[in-house]
Amino acid sequence: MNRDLDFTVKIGNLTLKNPVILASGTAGYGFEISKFIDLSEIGAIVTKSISLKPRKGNPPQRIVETPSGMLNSIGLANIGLDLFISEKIPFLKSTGTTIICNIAASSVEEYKEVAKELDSEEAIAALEINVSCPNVKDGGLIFGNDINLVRKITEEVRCVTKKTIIIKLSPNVSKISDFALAAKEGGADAVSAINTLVGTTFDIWTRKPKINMVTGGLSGPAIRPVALAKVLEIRRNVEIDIIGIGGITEWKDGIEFMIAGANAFQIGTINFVNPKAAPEILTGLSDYCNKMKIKKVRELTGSYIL
Amino acid sequence: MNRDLDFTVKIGNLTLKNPVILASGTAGYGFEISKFIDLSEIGAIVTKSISLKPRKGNPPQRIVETPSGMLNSIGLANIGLDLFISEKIPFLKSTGTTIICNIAASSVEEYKEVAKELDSEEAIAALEINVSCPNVKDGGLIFGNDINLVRKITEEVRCVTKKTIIIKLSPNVSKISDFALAAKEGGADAVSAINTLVGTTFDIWTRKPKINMVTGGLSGPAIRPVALAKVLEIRRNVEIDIIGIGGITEWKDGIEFMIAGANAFQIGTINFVNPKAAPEILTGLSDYCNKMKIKKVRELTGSYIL
Amino acid sequence: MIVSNPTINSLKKLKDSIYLLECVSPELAEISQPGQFFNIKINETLFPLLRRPFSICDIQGDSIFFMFEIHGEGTRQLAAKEKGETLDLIGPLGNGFELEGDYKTAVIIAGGIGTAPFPLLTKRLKGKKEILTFIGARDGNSVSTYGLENYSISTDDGSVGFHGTVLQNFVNSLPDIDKSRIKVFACGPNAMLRELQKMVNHYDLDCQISTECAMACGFGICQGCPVESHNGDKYLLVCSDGPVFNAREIKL
Amino acid sequence: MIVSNPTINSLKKLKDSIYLLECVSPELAEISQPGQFFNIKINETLFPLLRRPFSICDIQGDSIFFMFEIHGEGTRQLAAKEKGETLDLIGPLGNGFELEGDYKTAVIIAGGIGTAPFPLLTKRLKGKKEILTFIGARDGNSVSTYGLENYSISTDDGSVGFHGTVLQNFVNSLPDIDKSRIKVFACGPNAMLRELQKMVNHYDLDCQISTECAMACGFGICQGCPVESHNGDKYLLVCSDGPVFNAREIKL
Ligand SMILES: Cc1cc2nc3c(=O)[nH]c(=O)nc-3n(C[C@H](O)[C@H](O)[C@H](O)COP(=O)(O)OP(=O)(O)OC[C@H]3O[C@@H](n4cnc5c(N)ncnc54)[C@H](O)[C@@H]3O)c2cc1C
Ligand SMILES: Cc1cc2nc3c(=O)[nH]c(=O)nc-3n(C[C@H](O)[C@H](O)[C@H](O)COP(=O)(O)OP(=O)(O)OC[C@H]3O[C@@H](n4cnc5c(N)ncnc54)[C@H](O)[C@@H]3O)c2cc1C
Ligand SMILES: Cc1cc2nc3c(=O)[nH]c(=O)nc-3n(C[C@H](O)[C@H](O)[C@H](O)COP(=O)(O)O)c2cc1C
Ligand SMILES: Cc1cc2nc3c(=O)[nH]c(=O)nc-3n(C[C@H](O)[C@H](O)[C@H](O)COP(=O)(O)O)c2cc1C
Ligand code: FES
Ligand code: FES
Repeated sequence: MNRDLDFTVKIGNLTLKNPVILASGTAGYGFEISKFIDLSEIGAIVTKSISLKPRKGNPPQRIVETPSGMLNSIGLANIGLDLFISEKIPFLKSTGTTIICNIAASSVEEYKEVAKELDSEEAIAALEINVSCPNVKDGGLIFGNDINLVRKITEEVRCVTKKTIIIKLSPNVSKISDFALAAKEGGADAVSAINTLVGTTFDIWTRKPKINMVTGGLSGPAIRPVALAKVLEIRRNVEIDIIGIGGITEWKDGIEFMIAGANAFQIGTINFVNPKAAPEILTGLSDYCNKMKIKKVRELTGSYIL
Repeated sequence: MNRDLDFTVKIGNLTLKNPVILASGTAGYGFEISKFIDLSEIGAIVTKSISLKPRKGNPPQRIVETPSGMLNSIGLANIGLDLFISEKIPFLKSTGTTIICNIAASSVEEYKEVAKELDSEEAIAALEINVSCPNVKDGGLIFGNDINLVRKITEEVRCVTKKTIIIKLSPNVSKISDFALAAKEGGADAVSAINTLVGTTFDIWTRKPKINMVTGGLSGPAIRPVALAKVLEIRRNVEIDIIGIGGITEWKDGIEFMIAGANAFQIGTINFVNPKAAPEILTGLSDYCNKMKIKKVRELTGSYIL
Repeated sequence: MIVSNPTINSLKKLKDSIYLLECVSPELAEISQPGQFFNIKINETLFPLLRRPFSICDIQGDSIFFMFEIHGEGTRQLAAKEKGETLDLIGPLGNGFELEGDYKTAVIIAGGIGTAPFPLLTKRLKGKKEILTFIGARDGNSVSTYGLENYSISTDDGSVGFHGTVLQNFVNSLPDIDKSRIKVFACGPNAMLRELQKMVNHYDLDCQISTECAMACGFGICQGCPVESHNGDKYLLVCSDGPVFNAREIKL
Repeated sequence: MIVSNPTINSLKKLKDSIYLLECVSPELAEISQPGQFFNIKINETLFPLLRRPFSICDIQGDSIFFMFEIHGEGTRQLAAKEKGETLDLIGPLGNGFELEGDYKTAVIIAGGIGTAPFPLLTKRLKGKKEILTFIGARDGNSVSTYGLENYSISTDDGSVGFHGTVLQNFVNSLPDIDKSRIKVFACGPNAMLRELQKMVNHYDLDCQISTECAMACGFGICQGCPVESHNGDKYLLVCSDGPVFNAREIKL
């Protein structure tokens, strides 16, 4: 690793050690993946979505592989706010990593309540508001596809916290930059793009969907070109910090997102396949910057030449 | 092949020999691919999009491979209506296949004019109206993302032709079934879903997009789960015939689309890789129906069990 | 639970589409327990994308063995590996079989490729407990007896052994067995395990089952592998709470 | 233009990352012309999805040869093939070099892996025309002289032969050549061909160039491989109008 290289990036007022972040729902609450990597070395970890009350999640089958991707319908299974605070934060804190807490909710009120509660948790550096989960009946996509609700949720959350607010956007819309703008107007510091695409697949012998909930969220390399186009669209239309997500598997992909406009990026599905992906990406990023004589990683953001 | 099996399917009033159709832009005007397969044996061929005047298309680079997919930005390069009629229809007719002519245009007027002209071409069985091409500056996505325009275009085309009208929908919208409904209200017999997803990719060494026009359309197996979810959404919300498209590579995939709600399906990208895919899919479909004791292929349509 | 890249030492075809893969890793051979599994990356490319879970089948000296049946693309590619290539493994993962207990006879019930975890189990119990094994398969070509002892075979088509399911074969033998002195270890398709759960209640048996389900990570971060707890109040994870459960613990 | 599945007979490493692949097909050997190409499906899976185009390099009896350089995933996998495996080919595709003409000396200019089509060209011209070959490469490790004759080598780093580009080497030799009695055949990176086009105009040369560009189908149905016509009024297709063009015909 290149010691002279300035790896830091900024999301709103929050400075991250480097741009490599573990995506929500793909690193649990940090414990299991910490057996593979040193969490203090990466930019941040985003927790599995937390809701006010515990959620059992959807019945199996929850996941299925697709060409260069996977569908999931976990259904925001999580232990709920109280247990998260009492049981999970202490461990996360002990790792010395930057903690971003992802919040999911079924109502504007719930978003607000969870955010308010977390505001007093010093260990948490930022809130990522998931308005875009395709895998729950209440909330989720309904919020993510309604521009006024996205603005409203952001405003309400803004009222109760001074922490950095990141709105995680749905790609299942015609014009994602309009939603980024709504988030900005609502007071968000950044948006993260993208959450999963709605998809399905059927077993032709039983004629049943392979995912119990019929549709699931598509992630993985298959969606990378779509995610990159969404990041680029936001960058070209709205002045807001962007965290790029979608199908990153190696350092080259992360750099591509930064060039397309991302200030930082999250890695999701690849954690399941290669739990050491994050540090490997960091090394690759460092080598690339060396080769390209880049002194500050953040110079890459939006450095595309069209 | 099973001779007792009834392969026919209906799209509006049009009866197709079988549900396997070559997708627009992936089989040219039939000539080159006819060296590999007997066009009279497949359900239909959809021509490359035809516009009133010839279009030169976009500058290179027009295509790039992505994980389990490809981006293209051909830009509707085509020989224009007049040459199509004088030079291409005669050959297509001679093959004995069912011809569906795909129309692209930059204005409602142009759609109408081309449709009117083609109405008198007996050899053409149906018109597929491309309101969803992501690769041109004028028209294309702008139409495909505006529900009122989709309805309007359908109405105008309906006025000038009695032929079967198929509206080819964009997947780059929040709720594709609303667009299918607009097409139906406008007088369409069917919709085809989906056209390509907007995507991009950058060269990290030059920081330039790999596609000259910056973004392109994502096709291939990568998008199949998304396409299936769109077909299912339309089937569950609108009573209209559906042609499923997106990432079909083998017989199983085609059947999956029919189970999800498609009356027929188109194969695109796979023609580039395996130009014999269409007849191979037919054989697989026949074997499957035998095994499952299905007497009529069209029974598969929407036969999902949720 | 580590990532390791042991070298393949042999790959044998045992039956029609059943293979035995040997790779060398003193560390893994040292720590792996019967019923645990490894999540294997089939190749270095993105296709297939996800790892594939396989039970630890056997250990001999420094070698660990996997037994697998060709199912789809992943197992097809695995069967084409060659000696000298390396494997990409995460594991050992999950909780294996609980071997301790006050029982005299270990009754092994294996349906189909469900035989995979039992060679190592047999090895570990040998000399300590009596072993009685029931192997069930579609037909004679799918019966693998590798590493098993004192077995009774059944096939669906009757081509070899008892004509019927492995559970019918087991139930037929029950009168000759002292039910209070046995512990059942079972692995096979979920349909079979569900049937077995009923018998466990009916005959009041002590029984451990190794379950199967689609997995992404294999180590507890994706929540992709839920199985309902017995009373339905929560989901357990097959990869980290299992894959071996007490038969009464879960609702399949 | 057919789909065929010839068997691989040999695969040799010629240089650092340059390979020569031989497969057996009497039919293809019979009909393939220098400058034409085949579109190769690397394996049966969806990864990589698209075929990869490779020039026909040589023909010996019933065997046809491809010469390729490792570039990305596709060529990496191709280099791992083994004797006895089959290839999945579409071709021969495109228009090859026009060998006829009133010239005395064929001047071959090959940059990098651009040497690939010239062994067969050399074979076909041998005895009929004089041959003068210019080979350019990054360094000595990337110089392939397979199947070439009467050549002069240049390298960018000067490690072998002339220190400079293949075009500089060619221009330096021009005074010794009767420009009116030569025909130039060139293949290499587009940047090199663009340079060469300028020389063609400047020295008024008869020149054919084999061009490269991303392709999907390779046989004219995807329109993915355009190259602008000289006056810019339309696009030609590299796969079916080319890949060999008269140097004056196109704008690179
Ligand atoms: C804990 C555990 C231990 C296992 N041990 C063995 C073993 O020792 N020997 C053996 O032959 N098989 C074993 N299996 C099943 C094995 O993982 C699947 O057969 C294999 O993943 C199929 O992959 P494929 O690419 O060949 O098939 P595909 O059908 O192409 O796989 C597609 C997807 O479905 C999943 N999948 C398919 N079948 C199964 C299945 N039966 N169970 C779970 N996921 C499945 C795959 O992992 C993959 O994600 C085990 C499964 C689990 C969960
Ligand atoms: C008509 C023609 C003839 C060719 N003949 C030869 C030959 O004889 N020997 C040889 O070594 N190479 C030849 N090439 C280039 C060869 O096709 C590429 O090197 C190869 O496709 C790279 O594939 P990859 O998977 O290894 O690389 P990747 O970079 O992983 O490929 C990704 C994509 O880019 C395309 N691509 C990458 N590089 C090129 C390139 N230089 N030209 C065109 N497409 C590219 C690939 O086809 C693929 O779609 C030829 C190209 C063309 C168009
Ligand atoms: C199994 C799984 C669970 C996920 N759970 C959540 C979640 O709880 N909250 C959330 O905001 N995103 C969730 N995501 C979405 C990811 O954070 C990410 O946006 C998406 O997977 C795209 O990135 P990738 O292609 O790198 O996986 C989940 C994704 C997967 C695959
Ligand atoms: C190279 C290429 C060119 C295309 N051109 C057209 C076109 O002219 N008109 C159109 O309606 N769709 C066009 N399409 C979209 C396809 O018809 C199809 O909707 C899409 O590729 C998804 O199917 P697939 O995944 O099977 O390729 C094109 C697709 C490709 C890959
Ligand atoms: S497989 Fe990921 S949690 Fe079990
Ligand atoms: S590569 Fe498809 S038209 Fe040339």
